[in-house]
Amino acid sequence: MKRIQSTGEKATRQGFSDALMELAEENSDIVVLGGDVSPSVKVDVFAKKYPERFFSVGVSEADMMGIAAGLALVGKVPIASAYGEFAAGRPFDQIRQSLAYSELPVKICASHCGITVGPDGATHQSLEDIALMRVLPHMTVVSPADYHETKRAFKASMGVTGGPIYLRYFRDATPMFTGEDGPFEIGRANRLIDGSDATVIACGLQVWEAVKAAEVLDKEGISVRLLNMHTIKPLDTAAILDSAKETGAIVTAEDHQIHCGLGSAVAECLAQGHPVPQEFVAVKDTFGESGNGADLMEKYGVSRTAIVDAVKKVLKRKKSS
Amino acid sequence: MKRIQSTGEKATRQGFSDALMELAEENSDIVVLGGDVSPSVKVDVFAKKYPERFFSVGVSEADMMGIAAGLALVGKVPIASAYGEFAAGRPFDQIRQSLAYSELPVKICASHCGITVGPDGATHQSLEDIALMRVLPHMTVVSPADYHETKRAFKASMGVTGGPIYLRYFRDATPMFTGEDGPFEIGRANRLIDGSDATVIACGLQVWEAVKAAEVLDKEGISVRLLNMHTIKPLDTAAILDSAKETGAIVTAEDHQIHCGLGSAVAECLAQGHPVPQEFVAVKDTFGESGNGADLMEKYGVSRTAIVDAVKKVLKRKKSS
Amino acid sequence: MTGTNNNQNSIADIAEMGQQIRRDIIKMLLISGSGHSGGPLGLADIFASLYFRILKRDSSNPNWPERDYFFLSAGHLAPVWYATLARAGYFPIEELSTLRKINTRLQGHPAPAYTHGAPGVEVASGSLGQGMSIAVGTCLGLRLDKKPNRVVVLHGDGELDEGQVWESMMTAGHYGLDNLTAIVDRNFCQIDNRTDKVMEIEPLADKWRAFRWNVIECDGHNVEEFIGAMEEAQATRGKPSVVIAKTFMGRGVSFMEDNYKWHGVPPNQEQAKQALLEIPPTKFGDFITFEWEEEVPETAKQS
Amino acid sequence: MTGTNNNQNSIADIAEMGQQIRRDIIKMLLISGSGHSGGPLGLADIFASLYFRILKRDSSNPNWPERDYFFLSAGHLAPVWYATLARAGYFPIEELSTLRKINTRLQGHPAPAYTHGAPGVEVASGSLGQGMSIAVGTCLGLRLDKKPNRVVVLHGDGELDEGQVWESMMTAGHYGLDNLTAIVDRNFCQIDNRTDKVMEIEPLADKWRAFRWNVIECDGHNVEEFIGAMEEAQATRGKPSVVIAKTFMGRGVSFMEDNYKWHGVPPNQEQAKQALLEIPPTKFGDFITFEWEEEVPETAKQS
Ligand SMILES: Cc1ncc(C[n+]2csc(CCOP(=O)(O)OP(=O)(O)O)c2C)c(N)n1
Ligand SMILES: Cc1ncc(C[n+]2csc(CCOP(=O)(O)OP(=O)(O)O)c2C)c(N)n1
Ligand SMILES: [Mg+2]
Ligand SMILES: [Mg+2]
Repeated sequence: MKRIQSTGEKATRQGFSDALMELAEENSDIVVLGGDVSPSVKVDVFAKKYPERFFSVGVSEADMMGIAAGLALVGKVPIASAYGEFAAGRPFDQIRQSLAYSELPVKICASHCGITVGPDGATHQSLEDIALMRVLPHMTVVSPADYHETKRAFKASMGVTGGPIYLRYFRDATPMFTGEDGPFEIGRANRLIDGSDATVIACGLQVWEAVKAAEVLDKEGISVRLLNMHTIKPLDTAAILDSAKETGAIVTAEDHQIHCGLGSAVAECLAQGHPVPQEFVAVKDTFGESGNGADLMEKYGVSRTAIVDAVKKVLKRKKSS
Repeated sequence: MKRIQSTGEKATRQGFSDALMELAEENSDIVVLGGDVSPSVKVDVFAKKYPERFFSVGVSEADMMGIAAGLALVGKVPIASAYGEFAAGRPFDQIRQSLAYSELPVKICASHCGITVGPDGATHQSLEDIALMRVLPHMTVVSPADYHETKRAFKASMGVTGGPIYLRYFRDATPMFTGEDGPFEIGRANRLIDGSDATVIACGLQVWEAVKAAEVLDKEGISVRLLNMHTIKPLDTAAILDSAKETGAIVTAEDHQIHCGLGSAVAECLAQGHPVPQEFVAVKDTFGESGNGADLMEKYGVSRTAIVDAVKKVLKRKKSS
Repeated sequence: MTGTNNNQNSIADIAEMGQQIRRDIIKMLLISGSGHSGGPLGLADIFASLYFRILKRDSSNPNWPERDYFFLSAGHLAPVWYATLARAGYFPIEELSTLRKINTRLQGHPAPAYTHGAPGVEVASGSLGQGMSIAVGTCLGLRLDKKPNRVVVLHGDGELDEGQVWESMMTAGHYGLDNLTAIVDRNFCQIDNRTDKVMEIEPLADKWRAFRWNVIECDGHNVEEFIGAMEEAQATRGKPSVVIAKTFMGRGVSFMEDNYKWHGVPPNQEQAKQALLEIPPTKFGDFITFEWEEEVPETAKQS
Repeated sequence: MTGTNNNQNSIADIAEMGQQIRRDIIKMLLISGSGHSGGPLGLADIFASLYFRILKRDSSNPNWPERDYFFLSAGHLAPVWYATLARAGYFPIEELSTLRKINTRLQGHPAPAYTHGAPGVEVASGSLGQGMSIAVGTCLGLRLDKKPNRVVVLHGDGELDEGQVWESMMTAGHYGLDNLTAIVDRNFCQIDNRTDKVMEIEPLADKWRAFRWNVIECDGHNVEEFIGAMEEAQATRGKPSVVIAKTFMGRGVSFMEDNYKWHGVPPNQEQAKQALLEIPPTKFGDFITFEWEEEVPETAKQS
């Protein structure tokens, strides 16, 4: 099995920030909206360097999305930055009408997603945002796997002009393994590991968990394919269906509720194209709680051990079906 | 095939209103929150009869959900009434924190859902609300099929005490066919028609469309089972898996986006339990537009003809798989 | 009266255009069989004033870079906007009869022109309370580019119940956006009842002032007064201005006037007939003549 | 000083309790390694006053039907609330060391007691701006039942940027809810900067007044003045009252005081040591003594 190495740890939110600063230099239309969480979501560097292109809107995410719409109307490239829960859930109706239905190309850059936001607890653990964003027409939803991929995803978001894009990333420093120049195309999954017994389709931080799970499984003689499904919408249905046909069993892994997320998108695709057994690694329809990220990943079943178990389970089902 | 008859037409929102007035008589803890759409959502009769138990909160749905939470805290049974889009999408974060996470038994009564709201156009056509509500832990989601079932659903909602419930219904008068004393249990699908070739699983207004589709198919020698899946959360997975095993093919039908709705819930269930071919009758990831309800149902592919087509398609897939 | 040379239009012509727009609204709504009568009728004078005097525009080129931006935050008021846009030359007046029908550009609530909506519409509205945020974003963008375009956003008074409006008012005040003018349609009516019964918003001027706005109050049916208020608003420096325009819902139709029950319903044929009798024809001419209409005076037949 | 006979507590005792709560906050945050220092330290005097004088409560029976309702709308301020609840007897003070740790009842942002949260917490908060709506609902329910319980809700000043707060302020004013008292923690700080830099909310008192509230301003570190303000608020009839309490973020710790950068970070050990030197021990005693702490005076060892 191909070994995938980590070259160190950095936060995905830092990847967003670094890519932003790179692009901001060339593209003076880039403007950033800050919702009073600038240091956390790492737009404070932009605010410092480009004060006239940074708009503080206070703690008011609904207003932020509308302001972003207005800026897009006059040709700016607005970056709406917030925590996941307050970027997607709080201003949902505003995103729907003023951005998605109005087809305005705003970049919603959501940090602090998922259960790994940890000690802040359930109110801050955005576990429903993939659902909220992928149900919207004209929306693009991307959840990159590490620092480098977040950089690439942010850069690629500039090419999305027919509507808003939702970029989902995380607070903590996590392993970097997709490489500085890895491939990235919105809507196209990356096959990280080849394998034949089952396919793991993962997004966000679960991709690394899946890498680790694949190593454990490999030792036990189980060969899994791994797809980094960084784009949840538009979904790479071809990659999913090929994997379903070729491996006959699917496990999806995401730091999100079990309903309506990546697993759900994959299930929709399989049901319409090539139904095979699928197991879901996801938070099981419950709110989170305070704790450190690693402990919560274990407790809420979104970790490499959960992926290992799910693969074994789906293989049993594959055999008996 | 068992023929299902309509006994006339009445609006589901009227069913909500009539049930409300019946219960309000006995239960003086019932209070209603009005968001300045009282005549449309038919709580104006309540406001007139029980002015002291009716609270006008103006056009402010976020505030409405919090006020409902507060009323629930002091033992009231709050009915939060609004249009679907403004009942689910506008106050999503408030429903999440103040109701779902706080486990408060508020009844969110959402009228004017789906594409049949018609001439008002896309901004008022709530096609994402099932997604938004079913992704929330502690939430119950019910979408009744006709006037009588909406009455029963509202009455049954009184028994939901561990968290909020979202009742989804519609504006227009539609056929009544579930009967005045039909069976109703939250979380338990009703099998309306027996059949062997495929199963149609429908909710809301699509149940009647499915009834009509089944008649057409019956004439062509195709025998479909019909499940009225009035409860989308908690999902009757046993009924779905039994049908998958017994008929081998599934069509889901809903007046909602194709993603994250009933079809998606069924796909999640099948993927984990018994994968079979499934076709989705739903709005295909696009916003609606103005027009009359019937025309829009045709144009957006959520009608009996779409169901007939989907059944034929899924049967082809069943055979070839 | 189409085109861009707005300042040439006389007050009398603008007032007459307001009257024509009222007739158009009645006819559109009768044809569509659904939609809002009350608010739109109350706003006819204001819309005539905006499009035939205040706003810098080019109806043959709705995206003219030097245009002023207009946002209708309370999207349900669309009929008055559509009638005005048609009268101002954005699209053929005959198209008014497609309101709310399938495949129309005149969506029940406005959709932007670059999607499936009407020429002249910049962004969607219908879900209340979102328009000022968009206006604020537009103002910030224009200011960043040092552009002189002005931005006008119109709100219903009931709409002010929405918290997002207060968020964006605060933002506009914080940034001192003097390229922004808000208009409040102060008709004291919303769906359920009069505004003080549904949700008291008074003292309204105090509220805006406390949010760092310049407040101008005026009669929204007096074209001259309204235009004066707008000019004063746009001349004010250092802070955004709001024109609180007192109007009557259903203006011009005796049985609709000042009656909140006419918020969201169209007239039936009998009512339309009566309404059209009460709003005399104008020199601009109707976009359609129904069979049942009585002979109209010769002068009003041509536009 | 636990129990319900609040009015017996002397001003001096309450002030000393405020000081103890500050020590508790420092220790909790040092142990948890994450959480908010600034706001909580600034609110210690207010929380001591609320729980040891103002609120009618029974810590042995948090659901006592005659209790006053307290809502912390700005959930990130939880540390000061938890310390106060522990000191008031709602749960053992030792539990304070579980803040933000897995399986704790002391969630990073408050969860209600009947779910997985702390005794004394009625509803969840953490997503800003939602508390007053809940307070308004509670008031309406109590009023319907003709119950005399009072409702108090506390907001951060940055939190007032959220539109929902203005929605519920309007509702409270509309219904003249005189069983409601709001407290604004006016520390002029939020995450990104001082409030006037992030989003100017002045003239704040004018805003509340224009929303039909009775406004009382006071020094949030002067226990006597704050208690007087609360009493005045609760005696006011016909409209809700707000107590705008001027505080300093990070109060009591020289290097934190009035510095917005301390909004959301915990002290490290060095900083905690320094902070505990600047906030002398009290007669109530600490909930934990770290090895590295210097010998504390005998009087402060017992609670
Ligand atoms: C967010 C949202 N909530 C509710 C509605 C339904 N609605 C449409 S118009 C209206 C009343 C608005 O009152 P006002 O702004 O005064 O308009 P007027 O009745 O004067 O035309 C309401 C509640 C909506 N369109 N959007
Ligand atoms: C809806 C929402 N948006 C953003 C946040 C992130 N946040 C937490 S505290 C805070 C600043 C609040 O300022 P203030 O109320 O003045 O509290 P202080 O800094 O004085 O403690 C922000 C933006 C949040 N918790 N909820
Ligand atoms: Mg009005
Ligand atoms: Mg503050």
